Amino acid sequence: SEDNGGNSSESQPSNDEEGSSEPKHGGTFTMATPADPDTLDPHRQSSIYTHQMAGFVYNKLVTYETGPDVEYTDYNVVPDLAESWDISEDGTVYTFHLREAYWHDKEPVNGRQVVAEDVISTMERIINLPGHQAALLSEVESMEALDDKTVVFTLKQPFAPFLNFMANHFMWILPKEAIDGEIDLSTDAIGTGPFVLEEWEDNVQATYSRNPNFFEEGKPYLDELIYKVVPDQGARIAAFRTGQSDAIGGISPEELNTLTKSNPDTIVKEVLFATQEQVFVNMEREPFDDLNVRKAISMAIDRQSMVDSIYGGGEVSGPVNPSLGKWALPLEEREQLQPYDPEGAKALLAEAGFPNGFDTTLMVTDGYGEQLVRVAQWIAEDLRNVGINAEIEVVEYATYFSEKWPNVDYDIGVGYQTYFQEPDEWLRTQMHSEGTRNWFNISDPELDVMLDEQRMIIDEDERREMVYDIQRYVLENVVNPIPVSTYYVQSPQQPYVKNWEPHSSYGYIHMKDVWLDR
Amino acid sequence: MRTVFQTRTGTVEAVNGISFSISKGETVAIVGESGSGKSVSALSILRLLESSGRVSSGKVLFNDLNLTEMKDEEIRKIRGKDIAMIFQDPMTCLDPVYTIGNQIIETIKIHEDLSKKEYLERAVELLRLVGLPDAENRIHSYPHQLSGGQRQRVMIAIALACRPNLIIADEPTTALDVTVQAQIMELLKELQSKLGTAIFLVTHDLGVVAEMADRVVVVYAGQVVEQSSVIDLFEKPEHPYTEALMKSIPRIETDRTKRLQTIKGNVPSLKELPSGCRFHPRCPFATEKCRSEEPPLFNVGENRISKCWLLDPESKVEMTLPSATVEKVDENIYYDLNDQSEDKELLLDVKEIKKHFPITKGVLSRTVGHVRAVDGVSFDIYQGETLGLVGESGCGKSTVGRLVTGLIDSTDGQVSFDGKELTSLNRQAMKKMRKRMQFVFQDPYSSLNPRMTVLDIIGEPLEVHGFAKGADKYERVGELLEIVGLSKNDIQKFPHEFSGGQRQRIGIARALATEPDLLICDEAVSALDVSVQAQILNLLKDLQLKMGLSYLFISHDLNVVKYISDRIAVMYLGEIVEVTDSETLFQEALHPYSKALISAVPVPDPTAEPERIILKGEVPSPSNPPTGCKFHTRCPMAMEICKHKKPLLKEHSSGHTVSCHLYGEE
Amino acid sequence: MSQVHLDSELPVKKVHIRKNIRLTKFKDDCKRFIRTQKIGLVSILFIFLVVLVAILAPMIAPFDPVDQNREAFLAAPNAQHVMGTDDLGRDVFSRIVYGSRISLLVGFATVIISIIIGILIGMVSGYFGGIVDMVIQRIMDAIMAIPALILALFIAALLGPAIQNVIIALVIIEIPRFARIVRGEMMRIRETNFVEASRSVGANALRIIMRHGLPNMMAPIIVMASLAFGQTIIAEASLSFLGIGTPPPNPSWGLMLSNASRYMESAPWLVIFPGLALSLLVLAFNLLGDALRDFLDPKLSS
Amino acid sequence: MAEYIIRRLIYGVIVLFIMVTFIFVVMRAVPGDVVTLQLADSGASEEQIEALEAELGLDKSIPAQLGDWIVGAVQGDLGMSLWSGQPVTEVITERLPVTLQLAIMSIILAILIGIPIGVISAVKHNTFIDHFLRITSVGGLSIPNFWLGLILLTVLALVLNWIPPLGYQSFLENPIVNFQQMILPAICLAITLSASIVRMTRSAVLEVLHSEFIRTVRSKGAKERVVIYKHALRNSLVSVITLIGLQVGYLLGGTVVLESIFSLPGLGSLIFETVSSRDYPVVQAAVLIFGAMFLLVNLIVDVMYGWVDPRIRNS
Ligand SMILES: Nc1ncnc2c1ncn2[C@@H]1O[C@H](COP(=O)(O)OP(=O)(O)OP(=O)(O)O)[C@@H](O)[C@H]1O
Ligand SMILES: Nc1ncnc2c1ncn2[C@@H]1O[C@H](COP(=O)(O)OP(=O)(O)OP(=O)(O)O)[C@@H](O)[C@H]1O
Ligand SMILES: [Mg+2]
Ligand SMILES: [Mg+2]
Repeated sequence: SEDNGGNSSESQPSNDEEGSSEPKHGGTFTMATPADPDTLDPHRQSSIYTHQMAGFVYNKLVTYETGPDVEYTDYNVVPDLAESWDISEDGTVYTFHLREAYWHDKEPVNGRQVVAEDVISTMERIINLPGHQAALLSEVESMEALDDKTVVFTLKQPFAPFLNFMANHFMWILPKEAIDGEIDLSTDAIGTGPFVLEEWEDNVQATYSRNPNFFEEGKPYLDELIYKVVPDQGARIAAFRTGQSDAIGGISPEELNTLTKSNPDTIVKEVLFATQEQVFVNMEREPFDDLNVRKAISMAIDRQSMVDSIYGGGEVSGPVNPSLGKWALPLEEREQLQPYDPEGAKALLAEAGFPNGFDTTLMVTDGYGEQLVRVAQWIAEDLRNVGINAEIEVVEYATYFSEKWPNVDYDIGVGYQTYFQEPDEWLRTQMHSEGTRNWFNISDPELDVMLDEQRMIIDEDERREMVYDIQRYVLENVVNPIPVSTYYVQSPQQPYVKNWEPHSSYGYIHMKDVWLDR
Repeated sequence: MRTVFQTRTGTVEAVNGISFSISKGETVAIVGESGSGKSVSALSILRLLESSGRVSSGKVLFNDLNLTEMKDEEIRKIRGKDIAMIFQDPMTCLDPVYTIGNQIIETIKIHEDLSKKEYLERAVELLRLVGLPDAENRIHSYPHQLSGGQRQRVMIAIALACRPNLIIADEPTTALDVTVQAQIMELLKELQSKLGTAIFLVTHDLGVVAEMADRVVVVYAGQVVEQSSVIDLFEKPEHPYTEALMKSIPRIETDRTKRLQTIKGNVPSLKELPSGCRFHPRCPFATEKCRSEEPPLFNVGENRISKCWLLDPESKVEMTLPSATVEKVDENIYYDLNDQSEDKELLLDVKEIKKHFPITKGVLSRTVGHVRAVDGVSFDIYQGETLGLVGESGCGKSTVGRLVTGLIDSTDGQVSFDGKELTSLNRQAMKKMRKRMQFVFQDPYSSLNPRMTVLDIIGEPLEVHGFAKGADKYERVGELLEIVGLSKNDIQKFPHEFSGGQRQRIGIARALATEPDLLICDEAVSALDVSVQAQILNLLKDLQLKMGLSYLFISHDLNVVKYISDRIAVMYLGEIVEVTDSETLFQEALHPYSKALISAVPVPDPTAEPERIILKGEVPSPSNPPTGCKFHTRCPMAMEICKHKKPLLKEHSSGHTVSCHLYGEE
Repeated sequence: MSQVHLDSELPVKKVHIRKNIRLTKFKDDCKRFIRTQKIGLVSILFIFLVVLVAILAPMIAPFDPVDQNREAFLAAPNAQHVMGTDDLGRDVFSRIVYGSRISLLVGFATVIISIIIGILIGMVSGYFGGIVDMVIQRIMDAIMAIPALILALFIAALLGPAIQNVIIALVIIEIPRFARIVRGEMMRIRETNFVEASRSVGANALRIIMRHGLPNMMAPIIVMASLAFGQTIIAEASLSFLGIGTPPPNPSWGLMLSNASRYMESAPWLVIFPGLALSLLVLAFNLLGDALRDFLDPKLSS
Repeated sequence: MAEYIIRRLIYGVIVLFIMVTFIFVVMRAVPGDVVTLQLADSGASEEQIEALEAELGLDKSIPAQLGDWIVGAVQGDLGMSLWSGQPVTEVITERLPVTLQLAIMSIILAILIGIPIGVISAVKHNTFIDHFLRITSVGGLSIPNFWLGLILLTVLALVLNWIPPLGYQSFLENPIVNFQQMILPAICLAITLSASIVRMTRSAVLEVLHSEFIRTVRSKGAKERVVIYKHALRNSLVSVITLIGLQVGYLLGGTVVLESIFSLPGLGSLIFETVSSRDYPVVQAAVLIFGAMFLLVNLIVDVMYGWVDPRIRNS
């Protein structure tokens, strides 16, 4: 590994003027991460750590555009392993044309070319493994390899989210040898991506080298990529400060403050977090079956102050997360539909028959880190101000995620939702009466109809209008789960890191463009 | 010389003005009861006191060098080389983690520079000198692999390592059995005559003094009260304390029918010393003057001093000591000699009881052998009678006592009490039976629960057996206290507020609470000072007279057993070798072991030249006893038959049974 | 017999006398403790102070410990907030004051429950010995063989963050330690002469355990309890620090430290004050334990 | 002695068995399990859930699972991680050296600090130095080691701008980096342990200094140094060693927190990570290893008794 530890002078380079905008090849990029994956198998694990690593090694058929001119929240589907694709008139047949790409030069694949069969096997695997990823392909009726370079998907019915789903981070394409069991997918990864996994030391670090046969000419720029596991936030920051790490994940505003004092050249990237906190209420329990009560809760929360003081900035969220860009309601509308109005909340509570409020518990898990727990405390305080006395119940993550939440065994809860990348997921999985993540007892026939309809509309603008309408309906008539906020993640980078243009989807797909100017 | 200790509660003056001198080749003994400052004096000489203690004034002159003013480095050079020490307890005085050879050599190394081989040779030679068999091999043993007597020999070897001019021996034989004590005394005497070493002997045993010493220093409460040559002292003690001390010790020739003379009260604590003469509160001759003024040391003859106003040549006080009594009141009580008359009822009958403790070993705690602690013991006790049980340490005396009361279950044999077989009784009946037999324990300190008041301690048997509760209990405990000579006012005190003798009285009161028929006294007086021991012995005799109690009196002290017992059973290695009445035993013991035992007892008479049978070796281990007669390995009269045939306990003459082939028919 | 002049009032009077005796003995002990154990005395006073603070927390703390002052996030110590505020604008001083309740609660509850259970188990094990002892001991060994914090981590992480779960975890840890002491003491006491004496007058197991066993093993138990108190407080803090102990928004000191670790540089008061409070309280219990050990050691006291 | 060790080993196995059973049962008794955790949001069918259960071997009864696990464990197979499918033995062998090294380093450090200070304290007992050392050592016992770790880390980073190099490297790979990474947590752990060693050494040496055989040694004219180091210390070692054996439990427990603060991939952090993901086999194995380490240390302690004290050696 590279020896750059302890050299503090390096963090303050004297000339930081962009000498050349022409990308330079070479160098080792070291990133500190709080944890690493339990398993590298990208289809069995939804953890962000698994998918970040998968993103270096694997490709999907299609992916999202990244680059200096692309917003973090722009969901523009672009070619990846598929060079191009055709959609039939009726919107039920998708034909993907594969590009000439080669697998990494490792046993047992040994750098052979990618063929349609790899794609088919991977898709079958995704469908057959239990787990959330299978649902992404639930509308697929059949798959077929026309030749080595052409794959055809036939859908049961027109399905608007399909292409977006194909760009989803679960859709990493594996070599068929892996599916046949010749590769231990939990500890090894052989793909077509920009980097080749050299070594993964569990909980220590993962080392990647440049893939010389990557299908994009000249990329990637980095020779080596090192992912170091540093669980402690303070240690990560210290590592950054001393130049042992080129990038670390998001840090709090206070931390950023002290960091930029000692390392003034630090570049700070601010992006929208890909999910949101939401308050969810159990609609089968009194008094939460009352719309007024739910509205009162929503109005009691001072979203903007909360996200500003706890996360150092962010915005009021909506039923579809703002990181989905055009699919989310515009900010003004989100704010307008979800005002901070404690007096109004009190009035609504009185109307619902609770002029003096009531006692309840607010469930939260510490499994997502302590910021969410702080959010819970903030919200509890807000609720207290309108008379709702919510005692915080901190639940252990496994219990939370496998017992309490799915079984809807709580009064109110606050949590993050999985990083969905499709409005359909945000809306349908959560709010349809048969949604797989409807762990709130929502059952609204009118909403169900709208949700089913929206996914059939192929025209994007038309569909967006419908998605907006649904969101408005939800904010007016369902108010569950109650969106709170989406925050800005501020992550520092060393000044010599160039072309770091991340995207809000999983997988660090921008790493192929990153280069070091030093 | 004065020695003071800095303690938490203030300064304690343990030794106050002790002076004496020792000449070459001489043995000077310092005697006194426990806590009188003997050990402190001895340690002060070499400045070996703990850091809290220091010699505050006075001089210790050794060959005209003042040891008290020497630098640490200088006195270190004298220690071990010119003056060596032997301590009381050979069990704890050797470092357990080094071989004995190492420890002997260490001494030599400190003072002499020799080669490795020479060191070793010297050590072996020393071990031979002190009579440790198989010295070449034994030199590599660790202390725990040796018996008590052997360890004491090693201690002596260490002391002799550099041929010192003076050996300070602090109770060198107290922790040993009588037969071993006799061996060690012989050894010391022999070495002294060979090497011409002077010995400063610390002891509380007047018998040992008489045997060993040339001159004697008697101390009381940190002060010398009398100093004299040994012959003179025993002939005519000048100080009342010395006199009383001598009279309170039961001797073999003491008349069993008379009370022992006692000294009233207890040895005072150093923290609350009496004014004037420190002995005055206990002295029968105390006058006003004794109370207020401390007597000086009066010269009363050649090399003889005494610290008593009675001896003041200026005062006209008649200084004859009434040789009769110190405590006059009960002088005319006589005890009946318990004849074994037919009309006595048989109370306790023990037949062939055995107790084998399993020795477990190995992974599965397999039993690999047994400690034959008691190996077929039979005896009986009649109503109102005292049976003494003597024997050396570990021979199984206590185990017999426990077996009899059912505190532990026997391996085999029968115990009948008042005609009833104990093992056949159910729990209820057993409980009833138990209250008729009570135990008095050796150690008055540990046998009383420190967190209970006297009321609760003595009241416990009353409660357990439903005799009395509440107010009745209170009343009854008060009575019991008075019976044993304590005050009713003590009822709410805790044990630590009493002296040793008083505690033993509490123990006796507890035993008497259930109005028992039989008291088992296991070393009931062994831990007490002689003056107090006499009080307790008298108490026991008084109680017997008053209440018709029977005693099983267990002790290793033959003098005491002789005094108190009607009959005596001698035990050796878990077996009884001889039983007879006490007079007979001391006059015409039959068994060679009994003879040796009796002869080994030091006689407090310097003029006597006892014919001593010194036994070889030490008591074998009860887990691996010799075949045949267990005593044959040490018996001076062992015959071939003794090695393989076990003699039976047979009646030799009326009331005199013995188990020895010498008296067998064959 | 002389009990003629026994009047009926005597039992009452006597009980009274006896109480007095114990009371005077206790008073004497206290005096002796004060005289000989200055450090112990200071420790007791400090612990007493903390207990007082815990009881009077609402009167001492200037703010509600969970009250968020949204105008003063991470405020440095100032006149209003003498120890500053934390990342939710809560007053650190008030939280430390209330936090003493949690430390003491966890400490007391754990120590008392484990003493009671430990005594029961230890007594049975020590008095009866044999196979019962063998089985109990192996189970205790098994619990003790798992390093304490690992076991606590395991249990607390499984049960989820809650004060009662912390107590359960810590009790499981402490039981074998007390049981072992009690067993050892019981086996020692069982062999003492005074127990033999008591057995020889016919006392049964219960009586021996209650009258002889318990009172005579109080000294080591008290010493151990005092030291265990300190250990327990640290363990609670460690668990909370790892996020599996006392749940927010409770102002546990360990939890405060855990949240504060990210503000080590920007807001050091968040780390220093709770850490200090924790260390001082533990120090007081440890010093008290030491002092008690000295005080109760028969070798050292006359 | 040999027999004694064999007996201890057998006890050890029994103890480990009880331990495993305890962990096994407790873990499965509390809410939350791997299968629901993995499939909670997927809308997976009953069959899929059952299939996964069967695949992971969780469909059998708990005693049967325990039996299987023990049979496997005896043959050195500790099962597979329920999440990664990696053999548990591999996971453990990756993590164990870190914790082991940390523990050994801190024990050595603690001994090096603790024993000399303890002896000084005993020899100078009741002097100012003694009081000072005693109070300091109680202080050392009272500071939570995670707090110490935090403060050390921050102070070094702020004052010297130095932090332990990132990315754990084993001693064999790079001893210098490894040392830099391990020394701070080892110090934090050692401080608590050395504090108790100081106390124990002090009281043991004091007690031995009052024993009779020390008087014998003094009466031989031995130098004070010989009295203290050759005799008093050697005789005190049994209690000090015993203490170390017992304290190893605390030490190993402390590794969890310090591993997390110092980003060390040890066994402690492994348990922490895997308990909440309900990765039963890994947790079981990790706790088992901790228990085994503790028992092993105490076995070593027992063997050392024999070395220190011949009375034990020969019995
Ligand atoms: N280290 C000490 N600190 C305080 N007092 C002490 C110390 N050592 C001895 N003493 C006291 O000094 C007095 C004399 O003790 P010493 O050991 O000389 O008695 P002794 O005559 O040898 O008694 P024994 O026959 O029991 O051995 C005793 O009262 C004892 O309590
Ligand atoms: N509980 C026991 N387990 C094993 N061996 C025992 C037990 N009690 C006593 N012994 C052994 O039995 C033998 C006799 O012991 P006992 O105490 O009866 O001797 P004793 O004659 O009273 O000795 P002492 O004069 O020293 O009191 C000794 O060797 C002792 O070691
Ligand atoms: Mg003495
Ligand atoms: Mg005995």
